[in-house]
Amino acid sequence: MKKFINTPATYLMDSLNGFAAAHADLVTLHLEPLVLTRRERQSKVALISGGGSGHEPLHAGFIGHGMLDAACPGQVFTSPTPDQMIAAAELVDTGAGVLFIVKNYSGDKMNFEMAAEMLSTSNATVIINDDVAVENSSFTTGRRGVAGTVIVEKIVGALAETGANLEDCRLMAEHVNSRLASMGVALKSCIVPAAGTPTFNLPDDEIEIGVGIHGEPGRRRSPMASASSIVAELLGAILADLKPEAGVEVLLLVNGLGATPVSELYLLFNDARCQLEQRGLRVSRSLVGNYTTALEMAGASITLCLLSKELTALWDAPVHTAALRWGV
Amino acid sequence: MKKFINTPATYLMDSLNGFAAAHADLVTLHLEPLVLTRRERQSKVALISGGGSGHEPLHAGFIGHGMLDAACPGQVFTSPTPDQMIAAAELVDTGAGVLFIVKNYSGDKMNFEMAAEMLSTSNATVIINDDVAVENSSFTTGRRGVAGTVIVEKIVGALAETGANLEDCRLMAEHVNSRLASMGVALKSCIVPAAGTPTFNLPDDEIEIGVGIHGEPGRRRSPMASASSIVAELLGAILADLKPEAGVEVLLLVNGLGATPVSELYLLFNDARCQLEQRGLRVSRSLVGNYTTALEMAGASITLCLLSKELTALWDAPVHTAALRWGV
Amino acid sequence: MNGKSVMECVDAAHAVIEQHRDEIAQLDQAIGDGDHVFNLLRGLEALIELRPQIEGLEFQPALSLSASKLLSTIGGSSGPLLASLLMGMAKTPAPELNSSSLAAMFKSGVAMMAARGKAGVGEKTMLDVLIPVSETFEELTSTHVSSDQLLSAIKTRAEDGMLATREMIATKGRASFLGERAVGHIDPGARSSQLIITAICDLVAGRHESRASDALEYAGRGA
Amino acid sequence: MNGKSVMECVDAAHAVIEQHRDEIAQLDQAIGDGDHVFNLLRGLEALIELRPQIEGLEFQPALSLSASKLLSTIGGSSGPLLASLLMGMAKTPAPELNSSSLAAMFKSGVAMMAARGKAGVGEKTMLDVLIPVSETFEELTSTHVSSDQLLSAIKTRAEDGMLATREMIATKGRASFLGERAVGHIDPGARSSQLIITAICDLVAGRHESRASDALEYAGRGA
Ligand SMILES: Nc1ncnc2c1ncn2[C@@H]1O[C@H](COP(=O)(O)OP(=O)(O)O)[C@@H](O)[C@H]1O
Ligand SMILES: Nc1ncnc2c1ncn2[C@@H]1O[C@H](COP(=O)(O)OP(=O)(O)O)[C@@H](O)[C@H]1O
Ligand SMILES: [Mg+2]
Ligand SMILES: [Mg+2]
Ligand SMILES: [Mg+2]
Ligand SMILES: [Mg+2]
Repeated sequence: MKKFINTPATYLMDSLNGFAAAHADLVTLHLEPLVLTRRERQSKVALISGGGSGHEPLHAGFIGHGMLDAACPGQVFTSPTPDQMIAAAELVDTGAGVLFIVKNYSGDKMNFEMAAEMLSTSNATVIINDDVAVENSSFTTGRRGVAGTVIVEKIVGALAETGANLEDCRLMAEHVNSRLASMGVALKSCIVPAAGTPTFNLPDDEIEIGVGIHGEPGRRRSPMASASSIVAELLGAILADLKPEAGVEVLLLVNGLGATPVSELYLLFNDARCQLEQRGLRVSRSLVGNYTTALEMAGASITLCLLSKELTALWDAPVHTAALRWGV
Repeated sequence: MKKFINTPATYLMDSLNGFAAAHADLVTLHLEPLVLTRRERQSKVALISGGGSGHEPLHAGFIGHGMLDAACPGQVFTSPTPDQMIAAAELVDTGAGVLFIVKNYSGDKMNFEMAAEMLSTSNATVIINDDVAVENSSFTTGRRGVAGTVIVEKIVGALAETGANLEDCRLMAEHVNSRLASMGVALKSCIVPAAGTPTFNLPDDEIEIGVGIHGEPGRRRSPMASASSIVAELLGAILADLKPEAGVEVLLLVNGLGATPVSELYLLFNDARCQLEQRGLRVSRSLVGNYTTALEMAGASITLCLLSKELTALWDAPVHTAALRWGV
Repeated sequence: MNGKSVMECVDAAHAVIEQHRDEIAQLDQAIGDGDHVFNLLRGLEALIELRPQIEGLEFQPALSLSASKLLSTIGGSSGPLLASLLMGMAKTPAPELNSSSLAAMFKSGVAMMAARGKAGVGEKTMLDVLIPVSETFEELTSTHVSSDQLLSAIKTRAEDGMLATREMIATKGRASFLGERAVGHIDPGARSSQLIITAICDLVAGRHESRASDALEYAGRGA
Repeated sequence: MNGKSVMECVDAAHAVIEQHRDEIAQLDQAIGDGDHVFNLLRGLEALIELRPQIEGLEFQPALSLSASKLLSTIGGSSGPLLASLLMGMAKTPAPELNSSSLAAMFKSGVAMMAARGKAGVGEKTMLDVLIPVSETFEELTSTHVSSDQLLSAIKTRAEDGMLATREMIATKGRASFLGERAVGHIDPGARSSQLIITAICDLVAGRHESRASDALEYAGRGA
């Protein structure tokens, strides 16, 4: 296991200490329980997210004006605990209530659920499940929450800054989630520091289509293919789910899983954009980079969000966080 | 070779087309010769950089307000050609002259030199050589130019926006270069698409200390070590070169080489910051991320820049590019 | 039975999970995200650090303190689930401690876990071990079997439940994302639960002979 | 001699570089950045695409057009260096074309390259082949050796020059960053120059028998 690491046990805190020091103007790091909060407190609905670590910059990198008010980092790929969420809520609630933004994993859901039950202040929860690699079904856990979470955090974050109330923020989060679809592909597994061995083994000429952000197996193994045919497969699944009308404007997010350089992400973006325009969709907003990673996994995911005038305006609104910044 | 790629021959243009489409508000892509220019033209000294591709976001990702006016991308790891630089100069010169910012490689220097000789408009060139892995000597090519280039482009870009003249911009670039030192380390080689095989082979338990951004061998192979001892070795070389006085303020850049996730970069930042403060230096500005990469090489570099009031103010000045943005 | 008994169980659980560390890690790498064994060890080690406090308490308060500690230490799916199990046991009215009140406690603990996980038998989770075990425990304490017979019946049900997860499609937890691809793999939570149940049975039986089968016995994919 | 002769040399160079593609790639991977062979091929292929225009020109204008095309196609170190070589040849006054005016052209081409590279013999570059070759060319054309003797002397000097780079420390180019670590490796530019010189000599000699030694002959590190 070649990583920049001191020991697996100190990995998380060493990294978070670095993050908090590098962005001391934006975030404050609290210990016991572990919570990162936004430095400038503002009277509005507070947005709190959290989940297992290893997906950086998600979520702490999105704390700041126009996005999150707090993030609760768990151990690597392990949901954080209810005491973290309760502490976060108590630290950032200004009386307008808190919205928990939770990715759809059993562990995340149960821990946030217990926190919500124990909280005395007003709160609501939205579950993000944008990963179309997994079939949805009312009998199962359903789809995973992946990179689309960033889009929910950005858009609802912008709405919260306008003074919208908790229920409106929750409804907007549900609305964005319903217009989101993502799918990923891995070229190389990641290694969980505590485990020390790759989560899966991928031969030199195979890729995992539909991989999860924890290295969960996807839809299928497939031989290595050209960027444009990989993009075609991902977009095929995404569009089959979203069924957008022709002419609709979309936000296209090409997200790196950790070990893929931006030059390759831009190449994927190019293929995705061309294929979408060929199908009569307009890529009117875009984001390309490493936003929801899986440690040092090589690979990428594509996310589409169907836009509307309102969503576009909220996407364009100023944001000032460690990992996403514009207009301010 | 597992990359998101269609063919090695189309790699560069596919990626640049994606970049230009994703950032159409900032840059314009010109073909034959290949040049990217800043969309908003402004009357000031024009800053032009360029070099082999494969180091994204360097340089095209730094085109925009407060940084570059044009970038000339070469083939992967191959200097661009003089006609690109001449076209770039003609496209962005507003009469105040152009400053070429060139990393210290034979190929880059010779091509920029020939362009400068052929140009009729007023121009100057600065050579960046911040890599302390290589010994400097007047008999050789000297040190390589690496991630410190980003800092030169940012600071001189800010100065140019103030209306400073060509000679002042050139002198500032020299000044920043003289206060910069960098050193990198690789955990895994990159693969040049045309070659299809790793540039070097690193056993599973060894790292290359002092690696170049094209996979050039460094100072030595060394067994895999803890993050803090790797940082200690890099900082040791950097500080031996810069010999800063105690109490001085520094800008600390922890740069990823392409396949290292930001969580590890923040971990390195944490170790570097602690070690610097222990030596009585103050890390007053910082930058952590993938800014000068080497395709999908796993690894990182550390750059220090000795600050002054003036340099800090120029660093803090607004910048709006694809890869670096603040204050606007 | 008191806080000391709780810590004896914790020690037994810790030992058996340590012993099967690689096997459990591999099971969760195959159909989950690989953290299950580290989650368990982190939780159990936190309880071991709390030994003085836990040992100073009566049985149910000791379970209650352990539940809170696990809840704030483990995270993931196992955190809330195991905390619910212990919390449910701690909350069950039990004027005196005997095997039938223990069986009742265990039953409502498992019910609380099932409510938290919104899951039942057949969904390829730890409940495929714990629900059958709680049923056997309750059934046999009301009949007149010997303690040895009870313990060995529990161990058999636990092992059967664990092995049964191999052929299941998961509908809850991370393995549910895999659909058919999870078939052929034993659920990591079912395996860890079975190991802990077995270790506690052995502890109770005073039979401390090591029953460690090959630590990687169930990690092989498929067969 | 005219544009057609230039294209014959280009074709010969292209063939020999293609044939030694992997070897040259490996030499530049060892002490450079691995692109040298692709740079050469890109340049030579651009000239081949220009065939109609080049073949329509006289000798020196054909060299001059080739130089500009290489300059705007190759990049890297080899682009300006090879363009300077051809540009220097194109600019040398030559009222008539014969072997001594060719030798003079070549000499000033190499001088222009050396000026561009600020390098001379012994710095582990292509000049370690080209400078000795230009000296031999000039010396022997002023004496009365046969054309065969001249060509074989040139090929020998080229090979000696190329082999000599193996033991050198580089002071110019990318390999200079390596210090002692470059020793034991042949310079990729020296190897490609020697291959091209040799191919052109063979072309001139009308001896088209393949002299391809094992394509990886010189790629092995060290020995
Ligand atoms: N909804 C649920 N109900 C019951 N058990 C569950 C549920 N979800 C997960 N599990 C159990 O949790 C185990 C995984 O635990 P762990 O790896 O610690 O958490 P995570 O899945 O969050 O990484 C699974 O093997 C399964 O036995
Ligand atoms: N300053 C120089 N003078 C002469 N030849 C040089 C010089 N720098 C580099 N070279 C030659 O160029 C070759 C490398 O060419 P190439 O790989 O195309 O360019 P780059 O080094 O820019 O990647 C070296 O092997 C060497 O022979
Ligand atoms: Mg987990
Ligand atoms: Mg090169
Ligand atoms: Mg798990
Ligand atoms: Mg080269």
